[in-house]
Amino acid sequence: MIDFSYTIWILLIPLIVFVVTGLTGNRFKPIVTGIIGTAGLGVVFLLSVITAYKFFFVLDKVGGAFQRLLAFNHTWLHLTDKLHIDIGVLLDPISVMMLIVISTVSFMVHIYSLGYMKGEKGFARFFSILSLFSFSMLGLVIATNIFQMYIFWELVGVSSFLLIGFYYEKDSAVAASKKAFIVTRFADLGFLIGILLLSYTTGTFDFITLTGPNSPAFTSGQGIMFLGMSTMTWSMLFVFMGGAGKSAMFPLHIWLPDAMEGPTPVSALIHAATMVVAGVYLVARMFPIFHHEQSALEIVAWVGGFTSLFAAVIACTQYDIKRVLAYSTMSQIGYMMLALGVSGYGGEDGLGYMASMFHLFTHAFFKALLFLGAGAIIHAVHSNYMNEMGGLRKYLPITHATFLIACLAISGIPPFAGFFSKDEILVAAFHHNKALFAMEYLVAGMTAFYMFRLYFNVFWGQEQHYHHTPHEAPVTMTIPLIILAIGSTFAGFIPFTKLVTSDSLPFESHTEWGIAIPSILIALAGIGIATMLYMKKSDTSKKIATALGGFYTAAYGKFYIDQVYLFITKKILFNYVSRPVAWFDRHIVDGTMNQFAYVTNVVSDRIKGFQSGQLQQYALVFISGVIALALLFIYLWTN
Amino acid sequence: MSFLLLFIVIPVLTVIGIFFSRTHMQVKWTAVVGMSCQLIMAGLLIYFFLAARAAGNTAEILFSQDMVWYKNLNIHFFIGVDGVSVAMIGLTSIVIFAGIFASWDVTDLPREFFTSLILLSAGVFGFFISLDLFTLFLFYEIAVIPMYLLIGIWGSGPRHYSAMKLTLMLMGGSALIMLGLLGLYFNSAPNGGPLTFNLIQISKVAIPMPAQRFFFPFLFVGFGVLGALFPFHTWSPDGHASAPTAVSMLHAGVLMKLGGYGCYRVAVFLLPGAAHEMAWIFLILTTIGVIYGAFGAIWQKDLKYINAYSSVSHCALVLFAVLMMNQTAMNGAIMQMISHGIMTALFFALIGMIYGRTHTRYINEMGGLMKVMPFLGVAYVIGGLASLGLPGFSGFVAEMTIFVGSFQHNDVFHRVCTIIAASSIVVTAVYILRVVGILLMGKIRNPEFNHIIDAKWFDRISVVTLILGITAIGMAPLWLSDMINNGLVPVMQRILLAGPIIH
Amino acid sequence: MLIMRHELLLIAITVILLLVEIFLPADKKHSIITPAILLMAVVLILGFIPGPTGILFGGMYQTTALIVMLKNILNIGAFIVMVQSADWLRKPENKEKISEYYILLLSTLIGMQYMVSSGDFLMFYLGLELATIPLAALAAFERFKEKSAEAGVKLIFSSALSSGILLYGLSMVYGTTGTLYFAEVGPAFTGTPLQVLGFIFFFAGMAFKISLVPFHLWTADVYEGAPVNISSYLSVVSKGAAAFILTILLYTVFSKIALMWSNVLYIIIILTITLGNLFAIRQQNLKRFLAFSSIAQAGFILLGIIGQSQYGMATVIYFVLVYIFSNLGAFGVVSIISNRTGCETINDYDGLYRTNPRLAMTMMLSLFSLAGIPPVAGFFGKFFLFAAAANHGLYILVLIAIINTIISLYYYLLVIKAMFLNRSDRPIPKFKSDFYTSLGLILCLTGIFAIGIFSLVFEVINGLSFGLY
Amino acid sequence: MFEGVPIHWFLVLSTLMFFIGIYGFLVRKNLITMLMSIELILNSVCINFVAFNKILYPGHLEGMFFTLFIIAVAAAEASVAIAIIINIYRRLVNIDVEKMDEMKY
Repeated sequence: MIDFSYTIWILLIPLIVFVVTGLTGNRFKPIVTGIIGTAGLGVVFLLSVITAYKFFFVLDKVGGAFQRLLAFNHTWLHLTDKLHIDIGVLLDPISVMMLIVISTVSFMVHIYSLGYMKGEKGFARFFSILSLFSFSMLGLVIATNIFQMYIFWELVGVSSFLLIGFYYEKDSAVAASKKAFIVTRFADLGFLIGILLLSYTTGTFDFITLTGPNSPAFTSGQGIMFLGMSTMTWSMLFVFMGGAGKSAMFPLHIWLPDAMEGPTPVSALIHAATMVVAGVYLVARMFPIFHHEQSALEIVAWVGGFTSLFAAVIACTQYDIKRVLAYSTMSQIGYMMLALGVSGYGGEDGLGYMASMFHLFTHAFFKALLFLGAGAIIHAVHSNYMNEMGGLRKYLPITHATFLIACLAISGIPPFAGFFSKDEILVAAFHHNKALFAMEYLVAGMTAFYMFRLYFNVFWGQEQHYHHTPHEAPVTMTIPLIILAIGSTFAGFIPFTKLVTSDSLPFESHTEWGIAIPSILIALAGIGIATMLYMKKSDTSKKIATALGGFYTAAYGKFYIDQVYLFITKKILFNYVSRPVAWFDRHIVDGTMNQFAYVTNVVSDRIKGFQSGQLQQYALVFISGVIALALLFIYLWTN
Repeated sequence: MSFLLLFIVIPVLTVIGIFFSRTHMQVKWTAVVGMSCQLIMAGLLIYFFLAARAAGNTAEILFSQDMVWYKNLNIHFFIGVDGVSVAMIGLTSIVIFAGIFASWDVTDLPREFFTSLILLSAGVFGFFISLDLFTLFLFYEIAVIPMYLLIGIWGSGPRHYSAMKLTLMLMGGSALIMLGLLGLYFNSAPNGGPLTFNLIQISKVAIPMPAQRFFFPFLFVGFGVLGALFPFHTWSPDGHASAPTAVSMLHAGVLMKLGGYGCYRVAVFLLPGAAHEMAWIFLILTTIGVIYGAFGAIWQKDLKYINAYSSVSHCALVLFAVLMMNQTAMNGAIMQMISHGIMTALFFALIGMIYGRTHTRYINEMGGLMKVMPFLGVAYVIGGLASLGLPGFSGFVAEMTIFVGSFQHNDVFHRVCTIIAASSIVVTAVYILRVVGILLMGKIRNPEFNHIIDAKWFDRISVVTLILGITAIGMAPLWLSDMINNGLVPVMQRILLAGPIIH
Repeated sequence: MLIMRHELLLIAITVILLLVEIFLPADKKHSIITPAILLMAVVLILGFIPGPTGILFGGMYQTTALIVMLKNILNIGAFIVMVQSADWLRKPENKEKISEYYILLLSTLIGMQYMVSSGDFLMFYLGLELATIPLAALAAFERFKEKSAEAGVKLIFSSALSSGILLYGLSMVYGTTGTLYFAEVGPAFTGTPLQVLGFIFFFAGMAFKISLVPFHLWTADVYEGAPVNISSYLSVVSKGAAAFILTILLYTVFSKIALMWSNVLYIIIILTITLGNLFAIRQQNLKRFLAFSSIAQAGFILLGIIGQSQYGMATVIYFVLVYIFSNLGAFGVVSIISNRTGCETINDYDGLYRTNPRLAMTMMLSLFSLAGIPPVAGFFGKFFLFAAAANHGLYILVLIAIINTIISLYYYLLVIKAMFLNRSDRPIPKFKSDFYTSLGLILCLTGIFAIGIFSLVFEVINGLSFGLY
Repeated sequence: MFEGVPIHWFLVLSTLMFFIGIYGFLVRKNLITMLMSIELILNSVCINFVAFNKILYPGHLEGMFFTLFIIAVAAAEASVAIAIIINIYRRLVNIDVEKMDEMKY
């Protein structure tokens, strides 16, 4: 038995770094903070790797399955006699896998930022918040119970908020950060309600109990029906709502594209590799229950599938390279969700689950790579718009090469990482639901198309005139690119079926060429179209766009989801709820209170004539008072 | 002699000291010394209390002392603390300490200002330690009255109007309370024996149901007025907007808690039967209050109004939780009181400091302040995050406890109320971020703001104290919640005896 | 002989003052002030010495420990008034009337004491008149002020009318019971219609003295017109005496029809408190203001009476005691300011605190005490009164009364607002108050604080009082 | 004299006087006449007392004494009242009660 209790330091180190750098931020030179942060993450990276090694290869299995063990657990707050919130470290295949992903990407991004953010004011702030994010994200994945997950879920959200709003003097950035936080917050409300329902029905927050073989979730909360679904289904749906919010699933996706206002490394880390997959991770974490509530799982599948298609369509029309990448992220996460949605539980049936985790893993590499590459490009040409670029391949060789690898990887061209994971997903989908399967084929093609549209527009085409000749990024930025490129090339060969499976029992994987080859062909086709349209500058694309007409504009306008939201929030909530409430409070509620005072004064003014100063009138009142008393007594007398 | 008496004696001594001190500086420093003593005392109290509990002292009330005052009415001067009141005392001492520093630059009649401020705090301390309903009420009014002078003399805006309105509404509340207390007193011995104001003794007897039904509304509404129970909250926006910084801090931070504490300690604790019957009415009101305050805050332009409305929302949550009448929710209520107390005090302190620098409280006249006053800016963001219930700050702990607690009711009505109330966390996020966005971020609109100086040392002391308070509770809530739980035990026993079992 | 020591002492000093008045040369008149006050102080102190109690003149005159205490309370009030009026008497236009003032004042006091300790309606009537008629003279004391004369007229005429009606009532009582001795009227007073009619007339007369609505209309005008110290004397001492004797009579002589008079009181309380407050809200002249507030206070006093228990009577006496100190505190401030500056309206008091902090503070505390705000004694007084009424189960009445305290608080706060919150371009100038004024105010303040904090006072009172049952 | 005169006659008489007095007090504008009407009231009271004493309770003399005292007190009252009236007359050269409304409301 190996002692894993040191893993708590994976959590503590970033926290300490954050606190230290946060408090002393402007005392030292900015670079010092950067170094501290990066070093801290380096240590975390090492620890995670060691942990992963020990966990997968040293730690002996129980009945062939990887154990899930509480490396550390400490009660944080007692709620009811049954419920209590713990803070701890839960190690099982997916959490360890996530540790690797997060620490790697985060480490890379730290190094990259040392170069990218150089000279920015707020450099120190950037790094301290970055380590806050790493802390929260790590805490999220190693959560031992759903409430700890919720806690760090919120923290992730706020650090994302702070990073998106990093350039806080840019109004667009501020707006974007607000949007991101509020939308996810709204989703989190669902998550919270889900937790409340779940914890009330099952009487526990603990993952091991909840997702164990004989979880109370399977037995309790089944009977009660509301809108034709059991309590447990509802709670799962609410939980999924939270996941959908973080993972930018339709219709809660609107914040992700705007989130690109943040510095590019942030987009790479948070909005491509780690935070946005938290939703997927959540579903995977709760998978046994989801699997038990098939109707919920069905919804997960369809939402994922639709989002992937939806995002892909939009991605084809955007010009801001970061937005293209953002939409592609959405679409890829859609893949993962779908994979979970179509998965079964245990052994071969768990293929989708495995595939989803696999894709999450590989996607982290190539998407981070893409973003960092985009960062390098932007760094070089100081523009986000691909139609202001072109022919950059001779200026930025390394970026070009790595970017190309990434594009191939995401398009699912063997032998790059994306191919394997995506193939598994397609297989899973094929076995489960043909419609979704077809949809995903289409999406695969579109993915290839828009990625290469981007690629050609940036690196080929004819040169634009840049106000200064673009130059390759500094070494601090290229090294991460290279490392990630290596990752996204070879990550595909990791035998995931042996490591991360739904019931942590390894099973044999086999590429179903019957499904793989067509997908490759489709991808190639997509690439081909892109090549034809964009390799040389030609106006064919314009023609097609005009041919598509309304659909194109709709897609270009992101199908006007933002406008809908804007209408609901600004118009309905602000004007038709909040304003009336404010008015009501001032005029009705407050008015009534003031009325009391007013009436009192008026009355006291009305009756002043009573005191006329006339002695005889006083006497009259006196006498009548006596008479009135007499009458009163007679009245009392008679009854 | 129980050392709890010091909590009243120290303020009085401080006031005397202020009376005899000559210069403004002396006045301030006397106040600082006195209130630091209070803070230390509170720390010691918490320590001794936990120590005593750890030593296995399971008495319901610790450090109690009982002196007969009015023999023939059986009025006693009976003081003592349980877990809850210890927590509240801690809160009070923190806030008043920060308040002294936050009002460092009062120039007009500083002697009178600090005197009234400290008298107010004395009243609050007395309220929290007294277990005899008569003295409880006495201290309650002592705590309320100085507000009039504090707002009226040192306030801003329509201060006379606000001061009058606030005082009259709160006194109206206390009038209802007085009637309720008399009712309790004359029903305190249903089966013979001497009548009593003694809270603990009354909590041992079963008050006849008709009396409960009659007096519960008086007590609950009476305290609810101070606890900003919808629709009796309207003194709060005006009052807070007009009050000087420290007063807003103390008022929203501590005084409004008197209401919540009273509802919990007197209304629900002593009249549980009626509470069970009538809870639903007030639950509806508080649920409205929670969401209503939040929405009201969205539209405001004045920083203090925004915060006042958010206070309405948060305090409504306190009463909401109290009415849920189960251990977890009540625990949450107390925590929410403490958390909101410190948090809102922080807010008002910051608003005061910002106002002192920009001379406006209208958010759309400001912008980009983060650039020129990073310390205050960051503090404001922290406050905001705490207020929208971010983990790691006290707000989260409190709200989660409340929601989990109130979700233990397995019926649609409570569920719906809970979910509506919970949805306030989103609305809160909306208005907090709106303010933060407009106020701190973006470009500086008014060029004069470019040469604003950041917080001075006394500002920093008060802000840091409060932030420490929030984070300390937010990071390690266990000791606090256990302490409160321990104080809640007798309350829960009585409630469970009285009505349908809620687990 | 010692049984009626209070009256005898007072008569003694009255006579002394008369003689001095005769032999004192005209230019030395003002030097009488100090000895007069000293004498009164002596009387006051002697009054507290426990002495025999009992019955004189075959029951026409009686004292009990309770009545002795009541007399002492009245002495306290009169003493404070005398101290406070020193400053006013020094004014040149009053120079040659100083001793008259004292003699009149003391004779009214004697009247009240006889009234309080009367055992017979004849004695009671004599005391009443002795207490009333000189007051009219006092009200008209400032001969050169038209208002003062008007006040005198209003007081003497309405009091004459009321005493006429009271007597008519008494005649009926006599006619139906055949006796005037309390001890014998009580059993015979079974509540036949004629008796009740008599009682009503009698009650109206008493209600006039303690100015209950609707028999209160003279109050405001007389208070406004009369010299401030007389107004304060009227508002506390004579009202107090009347309240005492009314309580005693209701609890002893008229105890058989308690049910009926409690019903009447119920309505009169509501009327008195509400109307008193409503009128007080819109007053500008402070004397008028205090007049109406004192009407409302009278209503509160009745709350104790309606309690109908020993505790109820105790609260009445206790509250009157508290009320003496509070109201005299307020009136003291008003009187000194009106003497020094002639300012009597609330607006004149703007920014008073910044020029005369001590006076403003005293005023505020007195007003708080009147409004029933802790920690000053008024709070305890009010609370106990409400408790007394609640004890009788009259929660609705108590609620109405409590709501009225909020209104009263509102107008008291108006004065405090003027003194503390408002700024004035020409505030009342800073002036130094002489020994007697400060002495008077200090006495009031100590009273206001001490009576509340030290429960002993109330316990003594409660020990001596008696109830219906 | 008055032998056999039933008590009602006295009572009726006194009542009449009483209300006449009150009426006079309410309507006459001259202070002196108002004072006289008060005297009427008091006298009606006196009649009551005497009549009650003489007819109902001939045993002792309380009523009589009371009457005597009332007369004396009424005299004192009247004297003070008249003194004040004179003062009023000095101030505003008439004694019309309606003129005395300087203080009101």
